[in-house]
Amino acid sequence: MDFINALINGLSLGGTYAMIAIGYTMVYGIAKMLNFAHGDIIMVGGYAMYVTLLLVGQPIVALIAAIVFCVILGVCVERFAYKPLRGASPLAVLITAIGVSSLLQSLAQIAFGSAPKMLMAVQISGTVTLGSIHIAYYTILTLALTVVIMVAMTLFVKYSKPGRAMVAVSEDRDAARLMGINTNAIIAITFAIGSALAAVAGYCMLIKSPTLTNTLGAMPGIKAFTAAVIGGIGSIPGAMLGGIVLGVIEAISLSIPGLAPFTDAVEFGILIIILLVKPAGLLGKARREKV
Amino acid sequence: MNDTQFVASDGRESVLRTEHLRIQFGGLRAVDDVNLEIKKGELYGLIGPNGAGKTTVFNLLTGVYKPTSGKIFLCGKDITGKAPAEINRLGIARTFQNIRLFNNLTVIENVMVGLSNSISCNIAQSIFRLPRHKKSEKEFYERALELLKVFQLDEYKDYLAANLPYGKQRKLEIARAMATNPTLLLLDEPAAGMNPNETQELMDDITFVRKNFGMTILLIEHDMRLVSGICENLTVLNFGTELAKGETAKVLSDPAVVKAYLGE
Amino acid sequence: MKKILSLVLAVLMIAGCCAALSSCGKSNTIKIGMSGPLTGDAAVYGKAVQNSADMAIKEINDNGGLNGIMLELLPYDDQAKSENVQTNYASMIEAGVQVSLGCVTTGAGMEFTALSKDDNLFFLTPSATGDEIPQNPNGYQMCFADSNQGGEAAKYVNSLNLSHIGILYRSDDAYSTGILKQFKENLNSNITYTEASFTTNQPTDLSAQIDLLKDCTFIFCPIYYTPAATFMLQAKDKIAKDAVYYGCDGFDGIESAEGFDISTIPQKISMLSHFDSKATEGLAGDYVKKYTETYGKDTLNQFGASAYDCVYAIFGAMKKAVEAGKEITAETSAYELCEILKEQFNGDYTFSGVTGTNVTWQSSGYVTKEAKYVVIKEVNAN
Amino acid sequence: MNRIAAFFKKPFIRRYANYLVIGAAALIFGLLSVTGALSMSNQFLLEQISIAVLLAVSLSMVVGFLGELSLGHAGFMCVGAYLGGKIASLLVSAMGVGESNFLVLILSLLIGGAVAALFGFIIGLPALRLRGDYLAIVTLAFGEIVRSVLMNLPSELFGGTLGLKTPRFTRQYLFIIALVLVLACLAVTQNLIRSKHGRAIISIKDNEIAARAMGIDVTKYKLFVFTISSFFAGVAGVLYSYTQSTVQSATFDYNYSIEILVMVVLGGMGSINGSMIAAALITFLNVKLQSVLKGDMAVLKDVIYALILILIVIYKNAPGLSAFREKYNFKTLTAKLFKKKETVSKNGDTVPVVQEEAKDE
Repeated sequence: MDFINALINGLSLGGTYAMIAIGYTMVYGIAKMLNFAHGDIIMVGGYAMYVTLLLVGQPIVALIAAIVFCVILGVCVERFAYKPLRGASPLAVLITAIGVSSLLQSLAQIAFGSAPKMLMAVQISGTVTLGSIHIAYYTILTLALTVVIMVAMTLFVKYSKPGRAMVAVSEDRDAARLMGINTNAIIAITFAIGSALAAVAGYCMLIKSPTLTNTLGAMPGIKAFTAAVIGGIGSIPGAMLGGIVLGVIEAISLSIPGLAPFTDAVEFGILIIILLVKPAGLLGKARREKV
Repeated sequence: MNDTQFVASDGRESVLRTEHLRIQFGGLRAVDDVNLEIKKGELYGLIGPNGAGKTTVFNLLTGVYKPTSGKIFLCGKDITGKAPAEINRLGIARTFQNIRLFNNLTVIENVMVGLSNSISCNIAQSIFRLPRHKKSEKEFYERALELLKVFQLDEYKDYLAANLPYGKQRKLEIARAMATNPTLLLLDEPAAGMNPNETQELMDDITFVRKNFGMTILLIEHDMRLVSGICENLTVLNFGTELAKGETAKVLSDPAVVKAYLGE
Repeated sequence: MKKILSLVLAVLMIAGCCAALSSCGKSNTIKIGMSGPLTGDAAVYGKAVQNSADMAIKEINDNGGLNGIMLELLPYDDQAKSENVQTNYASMIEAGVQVSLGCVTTGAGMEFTALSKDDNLFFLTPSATGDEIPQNPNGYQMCFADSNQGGEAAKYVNSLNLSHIGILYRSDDAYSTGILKQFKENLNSNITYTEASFTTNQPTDLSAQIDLLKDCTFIFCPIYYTPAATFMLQAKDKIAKDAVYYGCDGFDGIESAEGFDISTIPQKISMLSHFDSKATEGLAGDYVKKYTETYGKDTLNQFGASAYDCVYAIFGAMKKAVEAGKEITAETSAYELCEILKEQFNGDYTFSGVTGTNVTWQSSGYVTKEAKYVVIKEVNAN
Repeated sequence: MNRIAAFFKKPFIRRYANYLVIGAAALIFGLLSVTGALSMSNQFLLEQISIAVLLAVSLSMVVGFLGELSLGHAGFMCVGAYLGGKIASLLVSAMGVGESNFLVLILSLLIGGAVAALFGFIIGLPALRLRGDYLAIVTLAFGEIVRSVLMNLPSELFGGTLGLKTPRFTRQYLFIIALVLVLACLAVTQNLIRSKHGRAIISIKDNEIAARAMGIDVTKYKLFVFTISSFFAGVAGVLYSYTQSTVQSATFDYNYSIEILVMVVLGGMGSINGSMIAAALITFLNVKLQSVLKGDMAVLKDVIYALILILIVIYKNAPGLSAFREKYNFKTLTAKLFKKKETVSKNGDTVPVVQEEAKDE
């Protein structure tokens, strides 16, 4: 019966990875850049929640404050660190993102100190037991949020004006500009949505285990990047699928004592196998270069 | 190199022959039942409206695409399904519809890349600067310069390829293709975007190459003046199938061809 | 050429300003070096050591230092990574450090042990528990070594005649795997165990580990208190209400994490340690009160307490040597000072401080002090 | 001033300038070190700089010349450090020689490098099918797998979490050997690039389809570049193991690979000299900041490093700043500084003497 529990853990973990991965893949699709600082937006959202909890104490208010703060931060980072490099080589933008990531982490340590903060007020405990299966309330909430986000994103991309504009920009930015789409605004909206999702992902991580440090977002960021690539970088449904797949692999691997220390190797090993079988990721479309 | 000597109908040796060449992308038959026959030293034209499948034929001949069915023979040797690099070594060189030069290399270096397989110098000889390396580099330089002179590009030899004007980039692409010492040269709309005197200069280069190198050339072109001027025979493609084939003047006056080209 | 010339200029500019900053001349103090994680994941432990050492030195200097000679702390950041220790060690030697607290973590400590051997730079490490840390004559530990901490913990668990226990450990950390190895060697063979492990890459989501350990009533956790607090918070309604968490010295300070209300954890939390951050009387009580006033509660833990004792132990040994006629000044070389201190530490020098009373050291560098079984919190009544 | 400028412009000097600079560094610092005049911190600094330069040059083969993004370079270094370090410690104990035995060093360098090269070949295989970010994540994955496996193998093999004990070469000489290896790597890289094979590799980066059409064996060259690049990364790893008493896998995480990538990108893609200078300067900056910023100021190190990184990248690469860059770049500054005497060229307009910098191979 452990397998079922591991699966459920995997889904909730996968849900958080999916939310972060959607942010990664959207930014990649639109601005053709790997925003390595995306993981740290989660950490900043966490500290925004911490500050709001000190002032107000209501978890829901804290979440909203975190989303607003992250959106502002995401847009500012894009405006001041990435926009000047529009048109420069993607590697240059990658290095800037790495700089922003380490800047956010060190500023957080200066502002909030190196000791971890425990956001007890945000934590949701209690489980539902069906027979021998335990499902924690936070898992239910995380999965609910994941589904809501997936549906919202799919609808947004298909039916809303900015959503379709986003797809157009990701297909061909210059052509989209010719069609009168303000690409800078679209890129800003993409970063805004990505950062909002990062804040929600941070919330989902903290309701499960409320430990907050300035390196909270580092490894989840890399895992989400891996998930986005597994799913096919640039495709939103791909990011969702990649996130869930990665979360389940990690949870199952951790549930086997002998295998647990090798979990990283297992995850990245399966990633390589997937990419060898499907070079453009699970849902990515292989772009055939026109000769 | 050619194991069986294919003798074409009028006695001259056949350089390229395709039998029922076809390629299908999903349901669409981009190229269907194409049977080319190009003899040694001939300048053969391949014309047709946009989207007729001309470049697709080129991609089939050079191994970029694998044909769904049909055979390709180069000097009698079956080269169907071989990889592009191998086909080039066997003797087919090409230029591209949209220019694909090596922009981070200079003009002369671009041509040297073409010469890579004709002058031997293995990696160890290069790394340890053994005598073979110096000798080969000199030979690379001389032969590349010689080719550049043929195409009047020698004065630009140290320019970065990307900095050349459009017309000259086209000619560099041909020079680079010639550098691979091909038996058959495929030219994909070399005159596209050229002004009249550039086109004339190109025609002189092509005829010079045919005479001095005895080169067999398959030419895709829209410019009727260029095609009728230098091609002896040609094939007209329409929607991937052969509409007409044969001697240039006769084919161009064929009503079906005129209709396909000019419409009603 | 443009690139080379322009950047050589930049090199000179940087070298100039850095050189000026670091060589602040030979001030007449006894310099105590320290290398620890002041940034990065383990920063909270490094900061505790730095703050406590500073506090102890201020107290000593306030009442006269060593016969008028002031002490000075030079704390360098190694992010708990062994590759950074080399740079810090060279900086210490060139800044004229005469005695040191070594490294805060075992991983980095191994490097410091090797580097300090030839210079015979004395070090008394507050928290690098690896068995091989004090292998050279100039190395001493204020903390329990893995072997005796693991052994003590196993002895205690054997005494509880349990049939099955759970183990939660960090598979990529020298401290955690070091203690666990010794623990398993000394555990009675009839006690079976379920192991759950995590790494730095999965510090926050421990649900898989909870599922593995949810039926255990006794869980041995040789881990630091941040991941321990995370596990307890996440597992509080999944693990038996009357289960017992049993940790080692790394557990101490669990209550200091800001916002962590330990009463919400139903299970009992206890540890084998040489310090209890809830102490209210005696030396430990004074330290807790003073530290919390000066630096706040969130970096109060046994790493700091042990560092505080290290400074006082070194100071005590130096005072005793001076009383016995040895001459110690700001110019005494690290080599000489080490010989003097070795004589004291290998001799009958006993030290009483925050983390232990009548503490003595063997020439092997291991400490002998009484390990306390500290109960941080009993099982919740309801 | 002009005589010096003229000296630097002679073709022979310009062509081998970088060899001369490194050779001179090895000679001067070597003499200082042998005579004991070189402080310990400078010896360590020189070791770190030469290892960083070796890593930057070897990575610039893959990223700069082949144009493939590799985020797993530290993984190859990890293989070299562990395998080379293990061989070295076995040989030292088996042969009963000192830790600074030259023969043991050479053997472990070769073996460590060879095993890393083997992994480079293995990682080269997916590179044949994957491009861009998909390949980047595979190389990152490789680095993390190597690290996770080596750390969790039984401790008798590679020391487990406590790390592998490796011999420590004497501080006086190791950086000299390291600089010699940098020269070797530089020679191999530059000789390779300035040859038909180099042209083939660059042609693959510029336009793989055209390269194939010109008969270039893309598979052979991709595999070769990955293999030779990871060989030198492995050699750098063995050198690193000789600078430490224990090698720990936590050192070689993806952040290390990214730091090497930063050196190559800041140095200017495809410019070996640029990568070397950037590697030396970044290492120098990091070490100096670490030793100067003590105690509570330690956290400023990352802030300063991050800000410098962001500002340099934006200054060097932002298209918008190109006008700004033209006005205030080094050439115009030195022109004003040294009050260059203008010579009137034949067609009448004044031509500053400082010549346009030759294309940096």
